[in-house]
Amino acid sequence: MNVTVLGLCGALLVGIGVFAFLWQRHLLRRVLAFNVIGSGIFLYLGAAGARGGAADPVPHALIITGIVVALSASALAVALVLAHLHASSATRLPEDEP
Amino acid sequence: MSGWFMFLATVLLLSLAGALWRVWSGPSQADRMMAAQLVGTGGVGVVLLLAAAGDWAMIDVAVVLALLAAFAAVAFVKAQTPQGAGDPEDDADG
Amino acid sequence: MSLILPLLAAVPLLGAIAAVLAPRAGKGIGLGVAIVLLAALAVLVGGLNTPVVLPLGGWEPPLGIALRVDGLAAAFLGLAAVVMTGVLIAAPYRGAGREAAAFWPLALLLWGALNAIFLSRDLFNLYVGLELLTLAAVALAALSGSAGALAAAIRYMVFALMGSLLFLLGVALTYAAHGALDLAALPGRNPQPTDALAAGLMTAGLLVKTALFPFHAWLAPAHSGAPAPASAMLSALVPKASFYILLRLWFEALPDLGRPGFLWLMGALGTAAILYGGVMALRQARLKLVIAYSTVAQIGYLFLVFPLAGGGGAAQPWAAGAWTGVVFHALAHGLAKAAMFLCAGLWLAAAGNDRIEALRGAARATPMAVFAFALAAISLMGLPPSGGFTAKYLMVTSAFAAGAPYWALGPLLGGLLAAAYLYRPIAAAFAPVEPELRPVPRGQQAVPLALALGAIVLGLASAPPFDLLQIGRPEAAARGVE
Amino acid sequence: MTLAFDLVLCAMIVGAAICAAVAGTIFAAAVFFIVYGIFVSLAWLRLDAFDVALAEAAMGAGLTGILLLRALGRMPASEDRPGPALAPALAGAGLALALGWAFLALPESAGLGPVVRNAAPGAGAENPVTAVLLAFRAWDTLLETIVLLAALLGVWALSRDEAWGLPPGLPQRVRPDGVLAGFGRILPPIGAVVGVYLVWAGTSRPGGAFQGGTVLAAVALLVSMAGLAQAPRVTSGALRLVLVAGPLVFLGMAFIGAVLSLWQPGAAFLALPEAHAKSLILGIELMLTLSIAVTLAALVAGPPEDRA
Repeated sequence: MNVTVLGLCGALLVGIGVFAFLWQRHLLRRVLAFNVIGSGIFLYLGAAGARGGAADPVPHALIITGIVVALSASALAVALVLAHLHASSATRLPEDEP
Repeated sequence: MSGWFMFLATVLLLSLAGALWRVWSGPSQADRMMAAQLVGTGGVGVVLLLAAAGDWAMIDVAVVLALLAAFAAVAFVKAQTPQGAGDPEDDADG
Repeated sequence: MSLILPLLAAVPLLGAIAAVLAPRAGKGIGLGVAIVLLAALAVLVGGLNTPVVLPLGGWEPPLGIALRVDGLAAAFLGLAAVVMTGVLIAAPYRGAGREAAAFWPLALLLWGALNAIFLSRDLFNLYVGLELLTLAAVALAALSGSAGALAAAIRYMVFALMGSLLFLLGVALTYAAHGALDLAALPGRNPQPTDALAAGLMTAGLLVKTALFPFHAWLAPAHSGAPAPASAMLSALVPKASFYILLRLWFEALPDLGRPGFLWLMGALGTAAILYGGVMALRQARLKLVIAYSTVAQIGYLFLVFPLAGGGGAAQPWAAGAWTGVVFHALAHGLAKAAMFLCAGLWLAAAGNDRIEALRGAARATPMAVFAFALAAISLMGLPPSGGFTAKYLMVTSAFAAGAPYWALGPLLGGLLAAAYLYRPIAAAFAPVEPELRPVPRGQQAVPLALALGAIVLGLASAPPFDLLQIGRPEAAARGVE
Repeated sequence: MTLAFDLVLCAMIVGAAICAAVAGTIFAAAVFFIVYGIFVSLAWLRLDAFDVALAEAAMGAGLTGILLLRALGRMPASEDRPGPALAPALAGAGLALALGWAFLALPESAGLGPVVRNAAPGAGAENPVTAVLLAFRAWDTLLETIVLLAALLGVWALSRDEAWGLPPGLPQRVRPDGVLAGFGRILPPIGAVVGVYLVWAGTSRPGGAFQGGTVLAAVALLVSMAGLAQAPRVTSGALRLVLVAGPLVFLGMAFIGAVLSLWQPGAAFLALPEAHAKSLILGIELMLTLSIAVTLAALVAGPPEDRA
C-alpha cells in the first residue's frame, strides 16, 4: 500500500513535469521541468522495485546512474542557455519569443 | 516506540507546509531561500526520526542534507552579487 | 573475438581520453583510433559466421550486460568506422585552441557512443549510450559558438532530452513488468497489459531522437549550423543510432506487439517525411539547409520497414527483402550524406558562404568535390548502380509483392524530389562561368570522393554486405512483425 | 502510521513539484525545486533505498539546486510568460493517468533482488548496489563517467575564444576578513571528511563514488566561491589528468581482463579477479571519486570566462 502511494506519486510527478516542460518557455524552467520528470521516473521505478517486500538493488543502481546522467545533461543545458543569453539576449527559443 | 517516532516525523513533516507557504509568498528572494533552509533543517529532523524508527544507517543522509543546505546558502548569497562573482559584504559597503 | 568486441567498444573512449590529455595531438590520436577500429572490424567481419555474444565481466544477463555482434551490428559498426575515418581525416582543427580542444575528444566520444549502442543488448545501457551520444552531438552542434548555432543546439537538446525521458520511462516500465533489460530475454517474456505502453513510450522517444516527421523541427537548424565535419557525423550517423534501436526493439525484442495500425502509422509518417523533407529541401537557398532537409526526407524511407517487413501473420517472402533494403538505405545514406556535408564544408571555406549561387563554376575550381557530390546525389536519388538504388529497388519490389503499392509512392516521388533539389547545386556547379571559389587542395577533395564512391560501391558490389546482413538476421525480419 | 507519513510526504512532494512548475518567478521555481529534492530524498528512505537517497540529496537537491541558483544570478530578471496551457495539461494528465494505471496493472514483483544478493559477495562488495554498479553493470557505470566527461567538454566548448585557457567560471572576488571567507574556511574540512567517508563506507554501507564525489565537488565549489583558492586553467595538464583518471583506470582494468582472457579462463573484459575484487573495487572507487568530484565542480562552475 505504502509503496503504491509512492509509485502513483512518481506517475503524477512525470505528468507535472511533462506539463511544465511543454508549457513553460523560459529555458531554465524547462531544464527544471526535465529534472522533475526524471525524478518522477526514478521514483516510479524505485517503487515498482520495492513491491516484493525486500527492495531490489538493480533499480537503485540504475537510478543512481540516471541521476548522474540527468545532472550532466542539466549542466550542459544550463551552460548552453547562458551562452545563448550572451549571444542573443534571449532566454527562450527564437520561435517562442513573444 | 517506532510508531511514536513515525507520528513525530509525520507531524514535523506537516509543519514544513508552513515553510512551503513562505517559499510561495516570499516576498523577497531571501525570504524564499530562508524558508528552503528551514525545510532542509526540518528534513534533517525527519531523517533522524525515521532513522530512530527504522535503520540508523539513514543518518548519513541527514549529514549530507545538512551539509548541502549550507552550500546552497553560499551559492544563493553569491548569486546576489553582480554576475555571481563578488562578495555581498563588499557590495554593501560600496 | 573476446578481444575484438572490447576493442570496438572501448578504443574510441580511450582515444577521447588521450585527446583530452593531449589536445594538440587530437588528429593523430583520432587517426590511430580509426586504424585500430578498421583493423578490428576487418578481422571481425572476416570471421563472422554466427552472432557473437560477450557477457561483460563474465556476468550473464539478466544480472549483467552482454555485447553482441550480428550482421546488422557489424554493418552499422562498419558504417560508423568508414564515415568517422573520413570525417577525422577531413576535419581541419589544429592546435590547442577552444575548437580543436573540444572537437577531437567529442568526435571520438560520439564514435564511442555509437559503437556502444550498436553492440549493446541491454535497454538501460542503450539509454546511457544514447545520452552520451546526445551530449556529444549537442556540443558539436554548438561548436561554432554563433548565435544561430547556439539556438539550434538548445532546440536540439530540448527535443533530445524529451526523447531520452520517454525512452527511459518505457525502459523503467519494462523492467518493472519483467525484471529484465536484455533484448534477448523479451521475446520469451510473460506478456503483460503494460507492454504496449512501455513499447509505445520507448518508440515515441526514439522517434523524437530519429527526427521522424513531425518531430523533425530540430534537425535542419542543428545539422546546418554545425561545422561541416560535425554536420557529417550528426546527419550520417546520429539519427541512425536511435533508428537502429527501433529495429532491434520491434524486430527482435517485441515483434508480437506490432499491430497493423501502428505499422501503418509508421509507414504513413515515413512517407510524409519523404515528401515534406523533399519539398522543404527544394525551397532552401543555402546548400547546407538543402542537405539537412534531405536528411529529414531520407529518414522517412527508413520507416517504410514497418509496413513492408511487418504485418500479416503468415510467412512473407518479401519481408526479408524490405528489411534488407532499409538497412542498405541507412548505409548508403550515411556514406552519401557524409560526403555531401564534407563537400559543403569545402565550398563554404572556399566561397565564404554556402548559398547555392556561390557554387557557380565550382566544377572548374573543385572538380573532384563536384564529382563526389554528384555521385552522392546519384545514390540519394536512387539511380543505378548505387547503394541507394539497391535499397529502393528492394523496398519498391516488396511494396508491390505485398500488394500494397502505395508504399512505393514515397520512394518513387522521393527520388524525383531528390533529383529536383539536388539538380540546383549541381547545375550551379557546372555553370559555364569563371568560378569565384578559391581553389581547394586535391587531398581535401579526396575524402568526400572516397565516401561517395563507397555509396556507389555498395550498389555495384551488393552481394558481400547482403550476405553479412543475413548473419543472425532476426526471425521477424523474414516472418513479419506480429 | 507509516501510511499517514507516506501520504503526507507524497502531498508535500507533489505540492512542491506543482509550485516549481507554476511559480510566478523563476527564482521561486528554483527554490521550490531544491525543497522538492529534499522531500524526494525522504521518499527514497521510505523505499529503503539509502544509496539513492544520498545521491538525490547530494545531486538532485544539492548540486542541481546550486547550478540553477548560480545560473539565475547571471540572468536578467526577465518576464516569464508561458505558452498556451491546454495541450501541455492534457499531455501531462494523460501520461500521469496511463502510468498510474500501469503501476496498478503491473504483475507481482519481477525484480532481480535475490539473484543480486546471492552473487554480490563474490563480486567483492557487500553493498548490493555497489556490486551492481561496479561489477554486474560496470559497463553502465563506465559509460556514465564518460557522460560526465562529455558534458564537461561540451560546457568548456561554450567559452568565448578570448576566454579559452582561463580557469573555469568567473574569477571570484571575496573580502578576505568577511563572513564568506570565514565560512569557506570552516565548512570544507567537514565536507571533505563526509565525502571521503561516503566513498570508504560505500562497499559495505550506503554510499559510494558518486555520492562522495558530489559532496567533494560541493566542497571544491565552496572553496572557489569563497575565494580561498583559484581553480586551475582548463588547459592545465594536471587538471585534465585528474578529470580522466577515474575512467582511465576503470578502462585500463577492464582491458587487462580482456587481454588475460586470451589464455586464462574466467578472465574477461570488465571482470575483476575474484581474489582481489574488494580492494580493486575500492581502488577504482577512489579514482572515480576524484574524477567525479573535479568534473562535477567544473561542470557547475561553467565555461572559462573573462570579466565580461
